Amino acid sequence: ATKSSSGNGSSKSESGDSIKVGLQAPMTGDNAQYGQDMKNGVELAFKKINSEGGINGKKLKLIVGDDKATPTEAVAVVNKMIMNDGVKAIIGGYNSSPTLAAQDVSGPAQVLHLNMGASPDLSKTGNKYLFRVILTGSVYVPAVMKYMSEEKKVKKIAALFENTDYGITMYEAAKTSAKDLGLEFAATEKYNPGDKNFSAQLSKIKALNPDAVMVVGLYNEVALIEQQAKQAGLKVQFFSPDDSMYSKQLITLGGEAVENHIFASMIDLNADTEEMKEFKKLAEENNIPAQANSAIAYDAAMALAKALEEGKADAEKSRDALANIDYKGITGPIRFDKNGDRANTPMIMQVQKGDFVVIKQSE
Amino acid sequence: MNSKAAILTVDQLSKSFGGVKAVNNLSFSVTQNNIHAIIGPNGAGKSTLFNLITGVISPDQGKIRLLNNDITSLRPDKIAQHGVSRTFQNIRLFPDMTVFETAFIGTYLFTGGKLLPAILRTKEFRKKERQAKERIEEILQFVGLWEMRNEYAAKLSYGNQRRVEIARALATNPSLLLLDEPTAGMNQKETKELMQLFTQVNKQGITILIIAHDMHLVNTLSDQITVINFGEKLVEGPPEVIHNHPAVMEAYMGRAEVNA
Amino acid sequence: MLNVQNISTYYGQICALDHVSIKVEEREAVSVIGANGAGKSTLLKTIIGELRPKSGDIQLAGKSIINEKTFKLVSRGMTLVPEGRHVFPLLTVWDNLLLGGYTLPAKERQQRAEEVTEPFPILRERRDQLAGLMSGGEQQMLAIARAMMTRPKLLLLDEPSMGLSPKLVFEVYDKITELHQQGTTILLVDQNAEMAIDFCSRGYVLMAGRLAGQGTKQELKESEIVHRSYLG
Amino acid sequence: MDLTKKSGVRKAILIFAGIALFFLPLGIVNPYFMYIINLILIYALLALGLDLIVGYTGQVSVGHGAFFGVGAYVAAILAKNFGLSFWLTLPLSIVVTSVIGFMIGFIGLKLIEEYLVMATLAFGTIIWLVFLNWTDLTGGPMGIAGIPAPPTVKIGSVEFPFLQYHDYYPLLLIFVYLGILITRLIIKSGFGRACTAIRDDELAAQAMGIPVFKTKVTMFTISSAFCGAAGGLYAHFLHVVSPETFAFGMSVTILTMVMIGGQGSIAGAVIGASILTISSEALRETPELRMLIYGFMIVVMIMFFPKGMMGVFQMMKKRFLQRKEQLEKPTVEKEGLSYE
Amino acid sequence: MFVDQLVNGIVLGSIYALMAIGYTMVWNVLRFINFAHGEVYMGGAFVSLYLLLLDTPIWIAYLGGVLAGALLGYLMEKVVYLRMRSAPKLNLLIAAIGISILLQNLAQYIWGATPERLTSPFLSKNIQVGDMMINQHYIFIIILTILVMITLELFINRTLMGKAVQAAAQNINATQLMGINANKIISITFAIGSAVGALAGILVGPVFLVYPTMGIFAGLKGFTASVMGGMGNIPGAMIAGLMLGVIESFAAGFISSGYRDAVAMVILLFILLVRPQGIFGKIVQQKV
Ligand SMILES: Nc1ncnc2c1ncn2[C@@H]1O[C@H](COP(=O)(O)OP(=O)(O)OP(=O)(O)O)[C@@H](O)[C@H]1O
Ligand SMILES: Nc1ncnc2c1ncn2[C@@H]1O[C@H](COP(=O)(O)OP(=O)(O)OP(=O)(O)O)[C@@H](O)[C@H]1O
Ligand SMILES: CC(C)C[C@H](N)C(=O)O
Ligand SMILES: [Mg+2]
Ligand SMILES: [Mg+2]
Repeated sequence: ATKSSSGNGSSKSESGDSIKVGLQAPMTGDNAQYGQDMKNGVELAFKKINSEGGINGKKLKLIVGDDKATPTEAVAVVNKMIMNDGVKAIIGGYNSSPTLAAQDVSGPAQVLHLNMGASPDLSKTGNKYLFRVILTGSVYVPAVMKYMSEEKKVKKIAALFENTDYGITMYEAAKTSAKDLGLEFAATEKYNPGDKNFSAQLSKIKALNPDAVMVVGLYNEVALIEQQAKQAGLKVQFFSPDDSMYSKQLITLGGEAVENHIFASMIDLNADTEEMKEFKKLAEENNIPAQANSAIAYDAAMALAKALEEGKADAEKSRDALANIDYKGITGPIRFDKNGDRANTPMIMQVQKGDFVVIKQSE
Repeated sequence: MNSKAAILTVDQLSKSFGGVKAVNNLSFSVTQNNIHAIIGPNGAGKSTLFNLITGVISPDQGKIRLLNNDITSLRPDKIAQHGVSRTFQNIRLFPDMTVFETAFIGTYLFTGGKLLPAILRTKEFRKKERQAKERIEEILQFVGLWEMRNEYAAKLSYGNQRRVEIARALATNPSLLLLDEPTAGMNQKETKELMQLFTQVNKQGITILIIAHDMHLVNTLSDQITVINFGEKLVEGPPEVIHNHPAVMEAYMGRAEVNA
Repeated sequence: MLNVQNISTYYGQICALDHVSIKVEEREAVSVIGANGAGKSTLLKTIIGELRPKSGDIQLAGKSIINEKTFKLVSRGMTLVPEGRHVFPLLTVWDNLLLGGYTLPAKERQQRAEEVTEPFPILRERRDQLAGLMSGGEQQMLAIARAMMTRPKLLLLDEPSMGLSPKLVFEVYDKITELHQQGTTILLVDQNAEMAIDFCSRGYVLMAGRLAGQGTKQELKESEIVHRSYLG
Repeated sequence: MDLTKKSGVRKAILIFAGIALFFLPLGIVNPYFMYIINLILIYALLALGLDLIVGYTGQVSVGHGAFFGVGAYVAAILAKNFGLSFWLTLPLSIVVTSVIGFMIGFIGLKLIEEYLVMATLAFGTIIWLVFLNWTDLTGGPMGIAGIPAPPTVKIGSVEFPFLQYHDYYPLLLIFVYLGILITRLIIKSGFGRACTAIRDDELAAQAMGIPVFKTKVTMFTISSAFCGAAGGLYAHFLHVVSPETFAFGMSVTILTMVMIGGQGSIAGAVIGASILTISSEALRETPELRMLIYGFMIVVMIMFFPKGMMGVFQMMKKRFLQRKEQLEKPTVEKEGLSYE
Repeated sequence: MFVDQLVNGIVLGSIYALMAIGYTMVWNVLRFINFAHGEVYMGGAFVSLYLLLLDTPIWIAYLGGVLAGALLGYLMEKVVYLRMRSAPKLNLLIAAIGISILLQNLAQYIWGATPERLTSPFLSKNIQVGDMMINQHYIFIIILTILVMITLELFINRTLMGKAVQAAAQNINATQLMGINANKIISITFAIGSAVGALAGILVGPVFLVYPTMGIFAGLKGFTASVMGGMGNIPGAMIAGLMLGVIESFAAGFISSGYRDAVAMVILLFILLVRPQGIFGKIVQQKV
């Protein structure tokens, strides 16, 4: 729709002494907590950059847009950020479906889009302005599946996933990987975003008696699922593919029920690196919780700033700069392949005694 | 009493609600072009009878015929199509409509509810709309509401609201008009005016079946009176017969005879 | 007892009462007559506090009640039998009556309900029928009986005989006569003008929202305007 | 006499303004504004449609968001999977939505009040769940993206390709005009009056010979057809459809537009759509407070303007006329007939 | 499986029942669907949660939440609905939706979007029935629901004040003419209904978490159940709530979890086809 409309709107941002960057993330609704974490991370990064003089003398200005975790709202808000505010780049979204829809708008408008969706489909868009700052599901999933098979010796797996791009594609990836590993998928149950009652699905899973259950969804929901599983007497190993689990909140909500939960992650908040220490210090100074998602968003913002600096905020040049970036972030080295994906490998984490512990380092 | 043919025939009609026999084996007929009054004590079943005739409720037993058509248990709109129109004892106006608009609804059967002509605004459609408006003007002048045509009907005083109901009923161009206590809440002068109105309506060839508690009205206006009590027919006859009938006195008039 | 001074009541922009003053003495029975739309119901609604006059004052036993809420006035002994009955259609006949006695002590209610239904045996027979399913006249009886539950000191009646059979009209008038004799003050609006004038000792004539005249029973009966505009 | 003259002048002004509106894009540079205006037009069509059944017929529906969705999905699926052009998908959207609307109306309109609200909610939910769960056809929660633009329109030698938001505007405007025209023709007819009578008192309407159920179902079907058209336009305009757009919240939004604008009024529907769309977009500046203010605004508007914006205008007009009357000395005839 | 789903359904259903009772109670007095009822439910849960964080004893925290819910409902009525007495019901419905949006987002603004878990003294205890384990908290919910249902049913239908509530809904002017302070009665009933809503939220808190948008789900289910049972009918609301829970549970277990709500809606529509006034609703005849 916006093929030729981008030229008009972005003229606004050329003038002035700031560069506008959009955050497309869920700020209200069930997913709002993720958006909040991301906003915290980006703001932290921008604060740091701006206090150090900005980018080529220009300050970074954040425009927050609430995508409500839905595709159409994402399109609406990205439209607005690009055409009205003239943002140079967009960080977000968090959820795969809205990101997939929104990049259809940002791509033709030549706006950098650094997202945090996990769906492997995000690698297939052909949009060269789209980059992903977490790992793709097709990396996370095999990693955790391999661990479950090799270390935990599970044979029969049940899956319970949210009925979204994210859930479905992660499940598809798990199926492929199960075939490779010679595992059996016993049951596949879905739920719709927002569901709070999983007893029916859990009863069904229980009846099939699997060795482990893979859950794909929000940590709130995973906490509930494991609570309810416990109440239903379903006592098996739970795991999930990626670090969207990585939040104190999982433990606060799930309590004992989430103990031993396993997932693949690209970040370890307890890591003993310079970058992590600095991030935590910054977070503390600014009185925000040091959450995994904030750290990832922080990294995204720092990488983006670097690219904008190198590209002098020119759309094409900045894109090339980002594509070739080599930046040492909290989440490890940031480098993108031709699909805009990161090449890092995840580690495996587990909830132990109310904390997140690395049980297998990344290879 | 020009013609002897019955326009409406009610045959052994019964309706009970729980234990209450509101209408009980009632038979009577209304002669074409007559003004026929139904009287009876409160709760005798008069309004129930009207509701049965107009299809608002269905009888348990019995038949209702209009000319040669069996209209028993038809839907109210079907019965209206047969040329029966009514007013309600508890006034039922359209709260958001002006007097004119309210009466205009009565022309539905004339203008029709077809969509296609409306959207194409055919010649026929426009002609009918125009005629309908002219007719409403006539009727409103006739019932004395023309001056108030742009007022909201529901905001008029009680008596004038009754006139609106009558105008609306007339607009359907009925052959049989059912009036349920049309003069309730009106003073003698207004009642008199309405009585003249009814006579004129009747002269236009419309048969009137009227429920009223006003004996003066009933006696002056009606050609025939049916008295019902406990849902059954007590007596029937022209006013002279009913006037001094002891059973009617007893059940209905009480001491009113002194005044009459 | 009741002193209405120069009130004007409006419905939005429309003036329904224009500087109307009336007075009702203790134990008096006073009627208000007037054509359709003259403002009779508006007057009663204004007195009972359902409508607020734009100007003027209303005093009950010497105190202004212009800012009193309806329910307060009722608990102070004033009651209105509204035009058009207004029974609670989805409650039973008996519940309607008991609600009429809401301000009475609980013990008295049942007995009082029996008392007020004495002239209307049908209400006793149908005590468990939903009020909305009663016939028009039966509902009118219920509305009258319900208003009597509290033994009001000042009874406002808006067309109490509407929809009643001739026989019952007499019974209702008998009943209010009896109440009047027992000391109830009555302000009556009735289209049955002859009866209303006969019943009351004094009366007011309303025309198009203005007071067009007043007088004793005799004066009204002989009055030219009453005959011309009212009795026809 | 005077009357016809006056309405003639009025008509001329309206027609002129209507044509002038086509040139609006010339004055608007920011494509985002154009985007919002286009959205308003789509919502206006929805509000007009819902107003037919809610405002004019008095039957509350909280399922119209789903009809919008049916229109959008039909267009999306036909365009994506079968490669049909916009000029085919749109009529088919309308037809399919009408058929579904008819069926739902036929079952639901036997009910009244809360029960009708519930039934429309139930149907809406079912349809929405089909969008959400029939992944093979509808793409499930991801929806359908990449819906093509309408093909280029050629008038003589001039070409109108659908590239920018500016290009969609005339198309959408034509549909809104069409919607307004049809609404007007319907409500100013025996059928339309019958609907209003049903809204005000079903039994009295029936006693006038109006077949209540049939009339309601017919109006419900027309109403859903409007939403179907809006859906088809939306799909081709936004190029993406996804289920949550058409959930309960959308039904409520359309209903709120109708109420805020003033039900039973054409201008009201358009005004309501404009107010809610603009304020919702304007509030994006403050994402954290956005919905909070939005909710507050709705409460305040509905509390203080119970008849919506149209009610406010009418009151102002009345005041104005009264004042004028006082100045000019009242004439005998105040206003003409309400049905011209 | 079957018994599992049945128990799941009953537990879920008793929460729906409690919501439905609150709805119906409010409907009884104002004859409209208070779509903001779900936000009372949320508000009550949040207040309890924060009282607990202040180390308030659990029963006091629960009670505090219930009272807060009552107060919230009371305020809603006083500030908004009272001023809309003469407005059509549809206006009230829209106002309620506005309030609902407002409160949801206000809650998020104050408390953040992150879900929290309320504690329950019973949640960690299970009761063994045959080879089934039933959580004590669920039994607590069911018992409370039944108690609330009986109390309110007695109040509405057996006391004169309950009759006055119904009267106020039918004709508010005539109610005043009986010497009844109708506005006060409405306020009280509204507060009671809201307290029930808050109670539901508090009881759900330990099971389904507490978060700003929790009321949406509750609102829709409660509304559905109250319609299914017949608006205004308190035992009907309870039974329909239980039915709805069981239907959903079976639908999710044996048909499809994605279509769980759709199955429930289809059954609801069937019920309405046969009984347009809900299962226990009376056909309100109107006499003309
Ligand atoms: N739907 C109903 N359910 C129960 N009883 C009813 C119903 N309709 C009427 N009745 C009863 O049937 C009897 C006859 O009522 P109807 O309204 O026909 O009386 P009526 O002759 O019109 O009296 P009135 O002169 O007072 O209007 C009354 O006792 C009334 O209570
Ligand atoms: N709610 C209202 N809104 C606007 N105008 C009203 C309203 N109620 C009454 N009126 C107007 O106020 C005037 C007085 O009405 P009111 O009902 O007091 O008359 P009334 O003397 O009781 O007549 P009736 O004998 O017909 O009952 C009438 O002109 C009427 O149109
Ligand atoms: C955990 C989910 C809410 C979001 C996930 N990151 C996605 O790709 O959609
Ligand atoms: Mg009757
Ligand atoms: Mg009056």
